[in-house]
Amino acid sequence: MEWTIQDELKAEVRNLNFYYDQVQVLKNVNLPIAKNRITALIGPSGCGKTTYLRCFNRMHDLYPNTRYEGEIILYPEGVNILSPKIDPIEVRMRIGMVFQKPNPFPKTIYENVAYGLRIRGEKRKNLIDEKVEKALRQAALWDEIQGRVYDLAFNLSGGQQQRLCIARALATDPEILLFDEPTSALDPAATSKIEELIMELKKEVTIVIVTHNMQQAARVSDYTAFMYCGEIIEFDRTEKIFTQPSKKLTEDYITGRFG
Amino acid sequence: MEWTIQDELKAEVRNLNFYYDQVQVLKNVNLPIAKNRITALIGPSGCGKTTYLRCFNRMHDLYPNTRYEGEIILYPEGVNILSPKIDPIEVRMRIGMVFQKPNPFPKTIYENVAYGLRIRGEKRKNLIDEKVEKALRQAALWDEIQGRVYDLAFNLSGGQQQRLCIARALATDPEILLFDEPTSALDPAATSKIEELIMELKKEVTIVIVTHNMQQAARVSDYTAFMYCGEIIEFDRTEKIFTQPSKKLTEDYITGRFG
Amino acid sequence: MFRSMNPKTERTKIKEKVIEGALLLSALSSVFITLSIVFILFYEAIGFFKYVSLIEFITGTSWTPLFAKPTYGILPLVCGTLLVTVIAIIVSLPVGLVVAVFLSEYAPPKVRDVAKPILELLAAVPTVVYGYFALLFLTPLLQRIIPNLSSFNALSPGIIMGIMIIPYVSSMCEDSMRAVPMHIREGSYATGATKFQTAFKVVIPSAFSGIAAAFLIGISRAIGETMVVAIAAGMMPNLTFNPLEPVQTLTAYIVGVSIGDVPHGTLEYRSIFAAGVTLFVMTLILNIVGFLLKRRIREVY
Amino acid sequence: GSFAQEKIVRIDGSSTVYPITEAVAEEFQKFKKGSVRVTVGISGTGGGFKKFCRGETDISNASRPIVKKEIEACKQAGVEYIELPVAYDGMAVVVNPKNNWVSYMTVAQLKMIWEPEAQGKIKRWNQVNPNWPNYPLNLYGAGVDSGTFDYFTEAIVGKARASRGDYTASEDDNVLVQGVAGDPYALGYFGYAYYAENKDKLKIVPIDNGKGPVAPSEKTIMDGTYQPLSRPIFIYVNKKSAERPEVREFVEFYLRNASRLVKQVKYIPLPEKAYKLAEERFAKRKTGTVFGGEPKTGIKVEDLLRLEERK
Amino acid sequence: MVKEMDEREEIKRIIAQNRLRDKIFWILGLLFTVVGFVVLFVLLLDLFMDGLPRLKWSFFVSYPSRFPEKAGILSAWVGTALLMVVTALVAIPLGIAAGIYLEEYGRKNFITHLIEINMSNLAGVPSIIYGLLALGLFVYFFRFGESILTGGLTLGLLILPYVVIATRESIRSIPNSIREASYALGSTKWQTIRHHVLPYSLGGILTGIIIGLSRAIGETAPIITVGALTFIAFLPSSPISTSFPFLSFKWLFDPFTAMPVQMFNWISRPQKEFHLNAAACGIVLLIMTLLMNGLAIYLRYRFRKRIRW
Ligand SMILES: Nc1ncnc2c1ncn2[C@@H]1O[C@H](COP(=O)(O)OP(=O)(O)OP(=O)(O)O)[C@@H](O)[C@H]1O
Ligand SMILES: Nc1ncnc2c1ncn2[C@@H]1O[C@H](COP(=O)(O)OP(=O)(O)OP(=O)(O)O)[C@@H](O)[C@H]1O
Ligand SMILES: [Mg+2]
Ligand SMILES: [Mg+2]
Repeated sequence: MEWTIQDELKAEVRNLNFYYDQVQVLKNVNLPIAKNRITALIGPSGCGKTTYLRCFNRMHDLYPNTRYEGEIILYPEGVNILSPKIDPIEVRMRIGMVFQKPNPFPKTIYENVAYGLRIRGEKRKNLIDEKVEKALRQAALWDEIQGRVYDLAFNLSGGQQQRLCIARALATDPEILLFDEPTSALDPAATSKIEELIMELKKEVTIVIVTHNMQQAARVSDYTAFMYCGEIIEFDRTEKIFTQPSKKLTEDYITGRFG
Repeated sequence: MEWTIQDELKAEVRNLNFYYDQVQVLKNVNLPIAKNRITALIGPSGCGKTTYLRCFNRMHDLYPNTRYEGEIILYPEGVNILSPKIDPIEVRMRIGMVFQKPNPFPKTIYENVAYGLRIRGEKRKNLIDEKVEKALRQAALWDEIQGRVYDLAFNLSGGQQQRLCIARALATDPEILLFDEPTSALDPAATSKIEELIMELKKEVTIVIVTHNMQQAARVSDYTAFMYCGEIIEFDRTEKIFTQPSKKLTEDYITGRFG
Repeated sequence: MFRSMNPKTERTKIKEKVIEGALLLSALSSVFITLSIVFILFYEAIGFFKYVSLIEFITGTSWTPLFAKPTYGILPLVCGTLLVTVIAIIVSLPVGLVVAVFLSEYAPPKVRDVAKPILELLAAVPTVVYGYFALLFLTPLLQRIIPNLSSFNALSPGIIMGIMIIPYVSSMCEDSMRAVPMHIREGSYATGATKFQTAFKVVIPSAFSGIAAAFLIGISRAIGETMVVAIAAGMMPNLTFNPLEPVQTLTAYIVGVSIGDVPHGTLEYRSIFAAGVTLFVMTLILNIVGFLLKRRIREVY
Repeated sequence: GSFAQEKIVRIDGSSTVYPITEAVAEEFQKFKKGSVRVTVGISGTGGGFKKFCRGETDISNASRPIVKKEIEACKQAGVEYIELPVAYDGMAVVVNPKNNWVSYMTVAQLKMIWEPEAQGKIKRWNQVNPNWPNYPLNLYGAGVDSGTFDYFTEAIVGKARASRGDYTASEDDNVLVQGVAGDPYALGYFGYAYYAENKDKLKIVPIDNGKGPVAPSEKTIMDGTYQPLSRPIFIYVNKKSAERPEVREFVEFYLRNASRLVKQVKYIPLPEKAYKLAEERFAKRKTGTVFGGEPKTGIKVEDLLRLEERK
Repeated sequence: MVKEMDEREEIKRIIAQNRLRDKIFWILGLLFTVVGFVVLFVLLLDLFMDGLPRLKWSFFVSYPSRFPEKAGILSAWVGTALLMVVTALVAIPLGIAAGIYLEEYGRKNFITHLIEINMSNLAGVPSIIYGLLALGLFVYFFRFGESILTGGLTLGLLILPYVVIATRESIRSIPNSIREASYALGSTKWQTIRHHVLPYSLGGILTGIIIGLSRAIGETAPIITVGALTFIAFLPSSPISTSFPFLSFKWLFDPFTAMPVQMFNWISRPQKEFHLNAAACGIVLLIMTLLMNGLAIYLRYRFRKRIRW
């Protein structure tokens, strides 16, 4: 099935299949990703959400015995980022990711945020300083940790660590930001902080977020895709999905009848 | 609060408090256990169900920094099995337990079932043979594994392993059998088999079962206790609890409004 | 009364206690061993220090305890030990670390699964065999490159010892690098880092205490290694940092004296214990720091 | 081989005497078809005597006569001993074959190199003789428990055990041969036999004791012209042990076959007459030393025989 | 747009640079690994080329001799074998018992903590220090002399930490649920250990023991310190006697030599022919230790495969 949207496209997934070894986990997925919008992906555990998200920055390349089929077209150039000809490192430089569990490096807060810049060969101290501050501000962390940027990142709370990871991803000005259940390890207060943040960020970045929390999807996203057993069952504007889903399966899932 | 029942008592919990280190997990628990009946314990995750069950066979003695207060009276003698004067080994010889995850020994099926007898000093081969067969029959496993009793227990399926663990506990003729979420690791088919078995067993043994599956509690038990934050909120005959709970909290939990 | 199902309960209880006691004694045996090591070393060493001032021992620059005019400065031996150790470290640490990074981050799992057991096998080669290599293989080889190298020198055993330690270092570094959870690496890859950048900027810092522990334990092995130096370094207490000269290490001195007879109770007998104490203290410090570091990795993840 | 009986002869002591005793032990065990076990250790003459005087060994190999201190120790422990000369040995001063500047050395030069005062000072060849090149001087010498060390220091420096300490020292002459053979700047000394065994790897240094340079050889050692670095070597037998048949047989076997085996391992045998005298001495269980417990150098064969006969 | 293009190009350049470093390191790593193995291979080859011609039957059944071609390792390997018997008898029961205590009984208190630190330190104490301990304790204090007993005890203590650590690791891998299952049936602590903990961890313990013994076989320094460096051309007394009780322990107090000591002895001689003997002895030693370690690695692999909790 193909889905269409009004908004300008930032990326487009076309006939994506994905295999771990022999097991097909994604089945012929098609999905448009709207520019500067938040696209949420919901679905029961194990349906393939994480797998799907990790295709966007070629994370699966790190592991042997994984195989992609199909295309993910990145605009404005319109290149297929899954093509073996495309360097996965370049893809990852353009598409940032925030993981389910906060995973800061065992370094200072400053070094965590500066990391992306450093591996891009950036050496100018003042430019790095600037960008680090900006990213920390964007991630709504600056005020909280002010003056402690040379503390170890491990000393932050879980929610702060997650925001640090967001700042780390932001510092390199990614075009798309992928979030894989970014709040599942956090308490409600930290969660709402990050949700606000994500909504704020869409002004500048295109966002894809995976969540198993329907309320969250309803709260933050513009578009929602419902995935089941590796297939996209339904995709639409978020209001539409949550008020009048067109499929029985979607409705059952949203009303909590299974999952 | 104290609860009374009509049936003959097999055990009675009186003012039971339990502490891990400094943390009190069970708070002034009172509960009668009816002889040859099934008593179910339900409650949200972390409320203390497992902790409570493990008091019955002094499992907490195995770990340092745990502390009991109060009494569990075992009838007909009327001794307090929590008393330090009572040898926990004797308690365990009389009160069997089946765990959440099947945990057979890496020995043959036969040796698994015979183990309890062996540590009781039983040497007569034919008597052991007899009891092993009887226990396996009671656990509805005999027909399935017939002729394979000298196979390794690890080769059984999950449900069969769990029944093997039940047979292992049965072989020593316990007076009370404790079940800690015995079906949570199993698929629906295996689950219903074990539920049947439990109902069958109550003819001979008194049963206490912990579950987080309310349907299961409703299906199998005669009495149900609802536990919340280490306290027994409500205790009554199962029909009563599930049809007209007297507490708002119980009702909310049963109807799935939280937990 | 509580019905007793097992009439043997009392006896069982006593048996349990006896067994526990026996096991405790066994566990304490390690403490006894340490205590006897410490006691014997220090007892004899104190006997030694009755005749020799501690100041002379620590600051003296000449070690000739058995001559008509004896001198008791441990420095030449310590210096020899350090010299050989430094050479071994220069060889083993970088190579060990690079091999570990390669195996843990680059090599395909299959290569790693083969290379790891081989590394473990190599770590098991008896040190006297390495001594053979040092004296009869490497020294003649080196003499072709450095013509006036004497047949006993610090360089050759140092290099061989370095090679000998590589398997330990790389195997232990690899273990601690693999203990770094994958999601930390993914965080780095997701920002566009290469394997090289991920390995050196993220994995190695994360595994730092494990790697440091591996290094320390490697160094402590080098300091305590005996046969290679006894065979190939010469037996000359020599206060030098020139790797081409023969030296004597603490261990080699002990062995050298032991090859002859060590008449009980003489100053000569005690001098090997004084050397032993020095050696023991040096390795003990390294080992304790290594142990603490190793425990820290366990706590982090 | 099958598991042997409990008859055992324990020997320890000088590495200089070791090759002879080892050869005898090997032949003896073959001769006895393994019914007697012989252990031979290398502790140096001094170390050997320490054990011997504690009664831990039956026979002690010695490359010099027993000295006062050791006599005392034996007396206190009630150990009586029979002194038996077994061979003649010279001490070889050697350099690496690549060394082309040394043609001989004087005793004074050796003393200058080896005396304790030289430690850390005399470190280059041209310090000993300005005509020699400015190369490092690497020294190899006997370990302090060896009789060779005692004898060499006595003969060269003039005081037993007075020596510099910064040289490669080993109780095991084999190690020293290896050292000198592999080091172009080496100067070393050890038992003549070890030189004779390894002539191709070493260059001998003739010694000038005022009468012109003399190199050690079978002849010069025998006739006493190689001075002061030649001497007789001994075994000492515990008198009580000699009661045991296996020890008695071993010693008799030793003396009977000494002349052949000594030659085989490149030492210089005593004249037949001396072995006869020694056999008699042993038969009579004559205890004590003929040397009075004082370190002595320059003992010649004739002196030895004379001493033997006098006793 | 143009600016964006520039940025793209810039990024490509940086990536290329990063990739280059990555490649260089990859090559370096491969090189080091390969070179490491090659160097060791060359060393071993050298040893084999030197020693292989000497490895004839007679080499194993001859005593040491002053004639290199006649010399053999009979007394050395018998000595090593007997040493290992004593070592095993010391280290195995003591090590397993200590491991069990620390894992199963030891409450987390000061004493166990002390034992733990101590154990890992002992594993790092240089072997020569054990030699000194043996010299002071066994040779002179207990007056066992320079005997097989002394040597075996020394090596036993030396490998004790290895056995303990292996035992503990192996025991630790048994899930608590198995212990609980046993206790729930009414087992005592010792029954739980006897019937479950020990049998299920046997594979790992065995691995540790073999690795420990293979280390002991190659240890030279402590054995030299207690005085094994002598010319020994005979075998210790027989452990079997013809009269009652048919077992004799006299061999425990016999002097001995061992394989690595014999090798050391031959290395120290200047003659090339003895070096060939040393190489041959080294090959035998090497093959013994490698076989044992290979066996241990194999066992570990197999036990891991068989019991999956
Ligand atoms: N590395 C892997 N190898 C093989 N199969 C895998 C692997 N990772 C995931 N799978 C399988 O792929 C399917 C999809 O997994 P995925 O992690 O994408 O699900 P998900 O929707 O993110 O679930 P959750 O909500 O639990 O995170 C699952 O059936 C899972 O078992
Ligand atoms: N070993 C322990 N040490 C300290 N606290 C513990 C320990 N085990 C459990 N607890 C705490 O005691 C409380 C009760 O735990 P318990 O396992 O009895 O809950 P439960 O009702 O069985 O939950 P679930 O349904 O998840 O199994 C929890 O808050 C838990 O965190
Ligand atoms: Mg997921
Ligand atoms: Mg529970």
